[in-house]
Amino acid sequence: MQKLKDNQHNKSNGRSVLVIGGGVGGIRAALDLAESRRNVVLIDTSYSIGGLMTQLDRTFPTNNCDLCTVSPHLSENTRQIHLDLKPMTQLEQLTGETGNFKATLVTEPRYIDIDKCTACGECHKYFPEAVRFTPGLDPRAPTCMRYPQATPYAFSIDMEKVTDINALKKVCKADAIIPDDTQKKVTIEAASIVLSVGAQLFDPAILDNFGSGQFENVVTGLEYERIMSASGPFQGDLVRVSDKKPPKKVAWIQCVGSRGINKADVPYCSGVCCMYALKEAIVTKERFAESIETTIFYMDMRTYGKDYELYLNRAKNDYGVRMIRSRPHSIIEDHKTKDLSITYAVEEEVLTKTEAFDMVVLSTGFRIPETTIDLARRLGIELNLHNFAKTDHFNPVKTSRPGVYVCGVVESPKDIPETMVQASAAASMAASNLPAIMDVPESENDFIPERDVSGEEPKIGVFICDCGLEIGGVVDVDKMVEFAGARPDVVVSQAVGYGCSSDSMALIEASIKTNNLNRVVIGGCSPRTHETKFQDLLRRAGLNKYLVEIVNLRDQNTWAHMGQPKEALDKAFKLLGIGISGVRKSRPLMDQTLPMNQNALVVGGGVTGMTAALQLAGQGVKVYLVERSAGLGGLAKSIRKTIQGDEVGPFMNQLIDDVTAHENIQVLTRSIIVDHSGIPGRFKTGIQTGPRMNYMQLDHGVTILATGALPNRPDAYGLGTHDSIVTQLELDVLIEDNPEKIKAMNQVVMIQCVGSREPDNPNCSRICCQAAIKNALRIKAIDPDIQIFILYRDIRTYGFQEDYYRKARDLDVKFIRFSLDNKPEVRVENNRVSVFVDDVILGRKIQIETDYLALSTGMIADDETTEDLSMMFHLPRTSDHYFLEDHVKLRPVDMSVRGFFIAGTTHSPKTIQESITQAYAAAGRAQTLLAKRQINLGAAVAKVDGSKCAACLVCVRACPFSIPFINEDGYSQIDPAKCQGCGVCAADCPAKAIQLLAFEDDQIMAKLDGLFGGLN
Amino acid sequence: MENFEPEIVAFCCHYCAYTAADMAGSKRISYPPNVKIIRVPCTGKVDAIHIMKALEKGADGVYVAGCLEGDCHFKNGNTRAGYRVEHVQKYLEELGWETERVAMMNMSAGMGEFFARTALEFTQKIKQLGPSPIKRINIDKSQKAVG
Amino acid sequence: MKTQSKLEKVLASGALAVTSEVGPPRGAIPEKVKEKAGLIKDHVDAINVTDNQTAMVRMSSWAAGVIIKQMGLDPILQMVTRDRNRLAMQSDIIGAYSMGINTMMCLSGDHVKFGDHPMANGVFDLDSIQLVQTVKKMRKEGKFQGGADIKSPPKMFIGAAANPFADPFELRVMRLAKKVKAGADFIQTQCIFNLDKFEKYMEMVCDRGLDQQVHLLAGITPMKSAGMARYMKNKVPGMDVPDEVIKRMEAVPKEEQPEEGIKIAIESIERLKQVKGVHGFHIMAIEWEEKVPQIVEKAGLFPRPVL
Amino acid sequence: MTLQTKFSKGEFVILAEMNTPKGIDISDLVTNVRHLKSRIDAVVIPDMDNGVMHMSALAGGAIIRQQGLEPMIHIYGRDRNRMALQGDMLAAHVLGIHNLLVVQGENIAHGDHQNAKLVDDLNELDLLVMVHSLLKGTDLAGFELKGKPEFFTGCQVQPIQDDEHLEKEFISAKVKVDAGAQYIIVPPVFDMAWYTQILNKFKSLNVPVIATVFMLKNVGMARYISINDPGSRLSESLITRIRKSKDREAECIRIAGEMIKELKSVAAGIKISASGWEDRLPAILDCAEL
Amino acid sequence: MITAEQKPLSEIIEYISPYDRILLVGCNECVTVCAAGGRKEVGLLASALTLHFLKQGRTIDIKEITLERQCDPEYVEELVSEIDRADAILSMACGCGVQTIAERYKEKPVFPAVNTKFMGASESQGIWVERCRGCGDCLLGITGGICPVARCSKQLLNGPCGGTSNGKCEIDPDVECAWCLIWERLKALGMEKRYEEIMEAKDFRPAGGGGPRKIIREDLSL
Repeated sequence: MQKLKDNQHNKSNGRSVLVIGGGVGGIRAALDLAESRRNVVLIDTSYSIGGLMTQLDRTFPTNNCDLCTVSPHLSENTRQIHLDLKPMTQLEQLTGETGNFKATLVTEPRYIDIDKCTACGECHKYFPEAVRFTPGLDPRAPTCMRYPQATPYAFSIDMEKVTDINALKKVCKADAIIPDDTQKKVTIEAASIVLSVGAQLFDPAILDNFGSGQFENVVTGLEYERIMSASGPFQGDLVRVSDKKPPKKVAWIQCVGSRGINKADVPYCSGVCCMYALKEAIVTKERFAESIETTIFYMDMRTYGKDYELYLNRAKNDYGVRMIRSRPHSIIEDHKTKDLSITYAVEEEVLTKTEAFDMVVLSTGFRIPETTIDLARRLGIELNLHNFAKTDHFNPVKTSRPGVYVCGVVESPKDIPETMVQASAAASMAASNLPAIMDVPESENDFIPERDVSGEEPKIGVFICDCGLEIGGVVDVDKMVEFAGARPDVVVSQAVGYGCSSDSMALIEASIKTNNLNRVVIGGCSPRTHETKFQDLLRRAGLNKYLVEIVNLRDQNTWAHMGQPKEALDKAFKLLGIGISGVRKSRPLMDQTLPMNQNALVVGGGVTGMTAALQLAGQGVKVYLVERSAGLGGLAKSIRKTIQGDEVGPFMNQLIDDVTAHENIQVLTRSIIVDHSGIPGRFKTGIQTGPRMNYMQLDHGVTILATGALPNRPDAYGLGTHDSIVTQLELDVLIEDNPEKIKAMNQVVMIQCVGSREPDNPNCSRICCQAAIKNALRIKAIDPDIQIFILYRDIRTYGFQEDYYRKARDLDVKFIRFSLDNKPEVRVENNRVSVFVDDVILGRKIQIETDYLALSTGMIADDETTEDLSMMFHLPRTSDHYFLEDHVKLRPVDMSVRGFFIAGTTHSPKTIQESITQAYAAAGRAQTLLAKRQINLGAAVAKVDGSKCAACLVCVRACPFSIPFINEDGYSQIDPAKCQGCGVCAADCPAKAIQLLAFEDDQIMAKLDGLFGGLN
Repeated sequence: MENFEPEIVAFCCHYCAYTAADMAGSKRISYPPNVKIIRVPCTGKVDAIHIMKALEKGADGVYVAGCLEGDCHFKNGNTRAGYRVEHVQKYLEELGWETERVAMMNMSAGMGEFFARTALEFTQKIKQLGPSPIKRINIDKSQKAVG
Repeated sequence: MKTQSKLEKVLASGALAVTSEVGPPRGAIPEKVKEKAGLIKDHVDAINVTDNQTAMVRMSSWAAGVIIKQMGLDPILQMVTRDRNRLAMQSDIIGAYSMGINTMMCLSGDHVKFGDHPMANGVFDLDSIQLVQTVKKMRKEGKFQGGADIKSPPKMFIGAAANPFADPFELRVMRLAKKVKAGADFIQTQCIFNLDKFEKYMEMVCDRGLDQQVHLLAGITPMKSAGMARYMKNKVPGMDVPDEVIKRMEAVPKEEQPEEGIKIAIESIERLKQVKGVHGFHIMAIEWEEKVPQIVEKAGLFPRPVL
Repeated sequence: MTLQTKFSKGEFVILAEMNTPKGIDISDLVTNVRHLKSRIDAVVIPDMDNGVMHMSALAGGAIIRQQGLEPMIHIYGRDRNRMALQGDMLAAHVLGIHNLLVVQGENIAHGDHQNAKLVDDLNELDLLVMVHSLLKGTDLAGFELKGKPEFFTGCQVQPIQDDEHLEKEFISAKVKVDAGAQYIIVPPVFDMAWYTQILNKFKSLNVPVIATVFMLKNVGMARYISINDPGSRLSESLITRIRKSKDREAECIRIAGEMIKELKSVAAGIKISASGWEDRLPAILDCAEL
Repeated sequence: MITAEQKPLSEIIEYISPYDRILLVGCNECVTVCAAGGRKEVGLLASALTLHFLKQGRTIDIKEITLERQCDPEYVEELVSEIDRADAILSMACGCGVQTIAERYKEKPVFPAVNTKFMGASESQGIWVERCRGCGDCLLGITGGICPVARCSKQLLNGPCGGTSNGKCEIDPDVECAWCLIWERLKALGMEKRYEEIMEAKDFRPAGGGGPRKIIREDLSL
């Protein structure tokens, strides 16, 4: 946290955004803001941030290890100069208004000085009652760090569990323990508030039928994650709690506590449980044993997200996960074996069935805890009937109180990608109450000028941390100091205690100056976490930041070899040898920079593109809004009402007016993109515009793709052959524009999944279930006597849409299920439309004559357009032709090419509200780039020595990014602005004409020499 | 040869293997201290010559550890590194050295245990093979001198 | 008559010519040559003597030819450009002619890779067409390839090979035309199994009027077994054995397969006799010379004309 | 040999359209001209085409002249009155610009200066009359000029959708020819049969008929034209062809090249419009084997 | 480009075993491009040799140097400063380079470390194929740009032999039949007629049949 203090002055010159809650959503929002040079205060009641995601084992759909994907995300945190992280802190009071809030924050005592704690774990070692964080399975230790990459990287103490505080104080060599730590209260000025406190997971113990809490082998989904996790109670072995034996048969029960009307149930759908149950089942088979039988009991499989249906198909077809459509009513435990038997009924059969399992996982959903309700009251925001934050229908991150925004599960149940999208959207909205980014000057680094060390003989200073006992307790620091001091060119060699503490940093800085050092070696912990810190120290001391080498004495030596002190000392010598030899060959390097172009190109003038354009324009960004048709509006212009009953038309007209009138937005209709070049931050895109296709080039720093999707019109169920067979979109218009015609109807049939979830378009279109229910409810509102039949495969009214589904059932809308291999049949006889369908429950085929047949056709990707653009912009697409984001979980609006963002239905099918949210998110993410005046390209780039180059083309062919080319002078040229720094070309070059800066061959050779005692 | 402690160089990529090694440390998982890591941005940067030079300068074994197949941060650097390791193995074969003295490994950043296990297995293998032929001759000589 | 060749005479008479071949032994065994030639002596007009066939070292073709000549028969000297340069080839031609050999085939020869000296250097100083040209020049102009005059030039009746089945098909007739233009008097073809394709080829040959300029002897090989048929289809480059032929061979019991093979050969001859431009047959009974008389007789090509 | 002589000798004439820059950086224009110098007969310089402000065509023409190529500049009545136009024409002659193409100025509403004041003093026919008058040595007010300029002047016709439309445009073209137009440029059509029919019809006016080859750039653009310009008759199969190709840009260049090849026997010449991709013109000419 | 391939290490070792100080010379031209003798390969070979001799308990002094071109005397002259410190020279250049060095430094043994293979072109990364035999009398103008001398296994000049099948050469189904390629190309160029002309017996003097070849440009020579 040293850095935060150093840069405290940065914070005084502007108000902050207060982000409440340090889960992935809060972290994302805070990082987005900090990256766009906005000051942020991030508070969390916990000891360290990370929230729910850090407890998960792996995440779908890639089944990646979460820790790996989340940890770089978290450590980013400490680098942000605009970010003030306050763990164990709550909001007490909020006064004032938008742009000018005063928030009173209360921080609980941690009893550990974060600045001093080095996370050595000594305290933990001596109080080892429970090391791991394993909710529900292990008690919490008195001192705790939740997981290896915790942020802040410091322990905390639960004073209630401490018996002898002096003993504890003694073991801490860093003297970080503060026994008399007290609660602290501060008031900060905030322009906006972002609420991202998430929700709790439902505790099923109060349900008596499933035995949760009583039967050892009944666990919740989260407990199952912990059991599978490598950092969990069984070190990553999947075993039953009762006998620690691997299970052979595991069952999942869905919707435990959700979608219910019984005691303790909530009526809404928690949205995420279907996917996590599928993931847990797949991971069980993938990682543990193919032979473990996995069964999921479910009501509707709600795999409505992007490519989620493919995941479901994989679970069923590739992994053989068994799916039973049933809601079991009880679990009984065998007292001896602790096996479990589940009793359940299936629709097709009269009798109930009973089946035995080794383990049962209860898929529990989200609940808003009392603490959140309380917090909402303090924030002065309204909650909806389910106690989630009530938000604007056309801006789901905006609460009832201006200036207060929400994201993540506290807004509605959702999964990680959607939380990330909302977080970026909330950050973007929050920033709009601050001065526009274009007007915020970039803080100048007040570093002294770099000293020119060329021509100087190496003068190396070696500074070795003992890191308390972490290093010094295993190896003799004095001996290392002595060893290092005897190496050639080393003029200073000394121990510095905790090298990363502010005292030591000051000492090193002074030593560099007084001894005129020109190279520095730090013996301490991993360069992964501390290199930046010491690089900054060098800059402060007037040295180029690439003249420091960090020797990993702790993480890769004393920690790993604590039981072998002799060997560890020997290895420490060798590692120091590597570092000292290496640093002698290091050279001052310049980070490559280019000025950033601060214009944005938004492709697509639908609701998404317009929202994003407007949001950016409001921040002073010049926006080119390129639309291929003659007018703005896109698909949303043909929608009349949302399921919540809001009129879309007036909203769209206002949006179009705002966009057209905005001085920072240049609307280019009838425009086609034809070429593209440049690097992130400096793109050049050619368009043909206007009726005569005039060519022009646009210069821009970022690109937001919002090209949308197409309404699907498959050749199915007689669509297009009869006036009464239409799509839901057409029905929506008819209801609004011609209610008389509706009134004249007696029966209406709707068929779901038309052209979706089928082999040639396997994914779910997500919007059709709610669209059908929306239209059904509106028809019922016109005339409750009209009979409505909805033929469906699974009803996917996720989140609060479930309320409307229930209402439709209450209003006697008939839901009839069919399966993919037994689809309904449509016949037209005597100009009358009839639908034939097998009723599963009745067990026979029924005929429904209908006045109107509405087909839920959903959306389909605009293959032609996304293909064209993906080729020009070099962007990947999914197998069903939507754009593919960089990381489906953590970077859902960023594309793999930096500077490109996607939003709306060009990403995947979604509702207007979801598109708007993503538009704000994309605008927010774009600002993180646009906020920069310079593009820093780093220093590790390949450099060609033209005099050695044989122009053999090896680099041209080997580069994974196609950067090198043979220039006019006949040798290879590598644009440092484009080079990614992997070094493949340098390794392959047969003439050894290419060097990767910061990793030059002579430096690697020097390191080998250092290791083997030779002197280079 | 009982108490032979081999010197092993591991070229680890910053993004995966190096992080995995840190992870092993933070979990206090022990592995042989014989393994010394040299950090590279990507295993694609590791040239055959780096491996050869390591052997020449005195390593008894060298391995290159990169990201899992298909997970390279730079698309295919780890695959290319694999080819180069094979190339070095061909040289060693021609020279009559044990090709097992060099190896390619793949792991993700989170695989701390795996890092430790492979480090152990590789060290054990090199112990079985004994000192590098370069060192062996010196040992033989010194023994002869003594004898 | 351009030459003293018996084959030329037979062809000039308008009769269907019949040739067959003898592979010289891999050793100094003149008896072997005599024995093989003896088997077919009454049933053919001339006997090809192969030149290091399949790139294996054998008794030199001109020497074996001399032995056959001494038997009172008519050898056809085969000569491949693979093993000798233009000097060696021309000297051999003069030598052979001096020993009474007046008919020859100009070939490029199988690649050394297939033989027992794969490490040998393939010479290929000339290609087969250039060899034809060279022999023609020797006969017609009385000059060596290099331009010097020949005292008493050899008058060889010049043959060349054609494979109607190798790729590219459309080039096959053109290549034949080139050989004719270079001076080939007669052509022996590769073994013919795909008669449909061959007839198409001959149509094209006649369309170009080549049948008026050269005598074409259709290559016939009796197959000993279905295995051999399959081998020729799959392993011998440039060979076209239709599946029906293989099926037909497979359809009969193994012990009857040789008979079936001969039957196919005879049927082929019967059919090809009708084809315009076919002036005779070259029967290549590989290591099966004893069957040649039977084939010739049953195909109605016996007795041979006496000129 | 001037453009006019080439036409009279029946040579197939190749014109390339190149815009002046929106700004003062003429390097792209000059580079593109240099790459094409020996391969084309003249460069057509539009003047504020599409209602988008650019450097004036007169200056563009002078630059082309400096580079040793023949310029052909657009003249139109939208932005200038008869005084300015006549003055510019005289200047054109002096600067060595002798080829004029009389066009209809596009609607200002589609351009980048939508608030500009529309002049429209002279229409296309008036312009032809004006040029004719200048050629005779008299200005539109009847005053005698000091020295007569020389011009080779042509006209354009509008996109043609169907037979009826063709008839209409034909009559309008006839009037223009009667008023002094010495050649006709026909807008792009992608269906060769239809294009041939159109070109043949105009041939009967006994002046050279020049076809326009419009370079497509990707599927999006082809799709746009197929929807918005029915007269271009851009077929679905052409779009599919671009989509199916491995390198779409190369395919678009090939398509343009093939069209030129076919037009050689139908038209007196072609005008290639690469709109912004003038650096690809040499590749198009390669494909057209010119 | 001239292509080459490193010799088996055992052969190289045999050459240089008698010597203690080796000058290992690379070439920055063709052999660099075909990854046989550029700076990188020089380094690798030096390292491999060092490993070998260290294993025998011998320390051999291997000095690495890569010349711009080994076939030009001026560049070879650059070795002068090193030559006295070497007992033998190991050249990684093509045969031309080896000989240029041998000619200049007569007192030192020079050994080749590579086998010079052929004049080839790069088919794709890491693959080189023979394209020219340097016959001194280029036929490509009449064979559609495909050389029958270099690419036909029998160097036939008048068309494919009878062993072609599926467009492949009889000696190896992975090798394209040069004449099939030529024919396709001639057809594409509308030059089928060319094929019908008989190509006369080749004059092998320009191909080296007349002894070592030489090019003299009098206007350039001094």
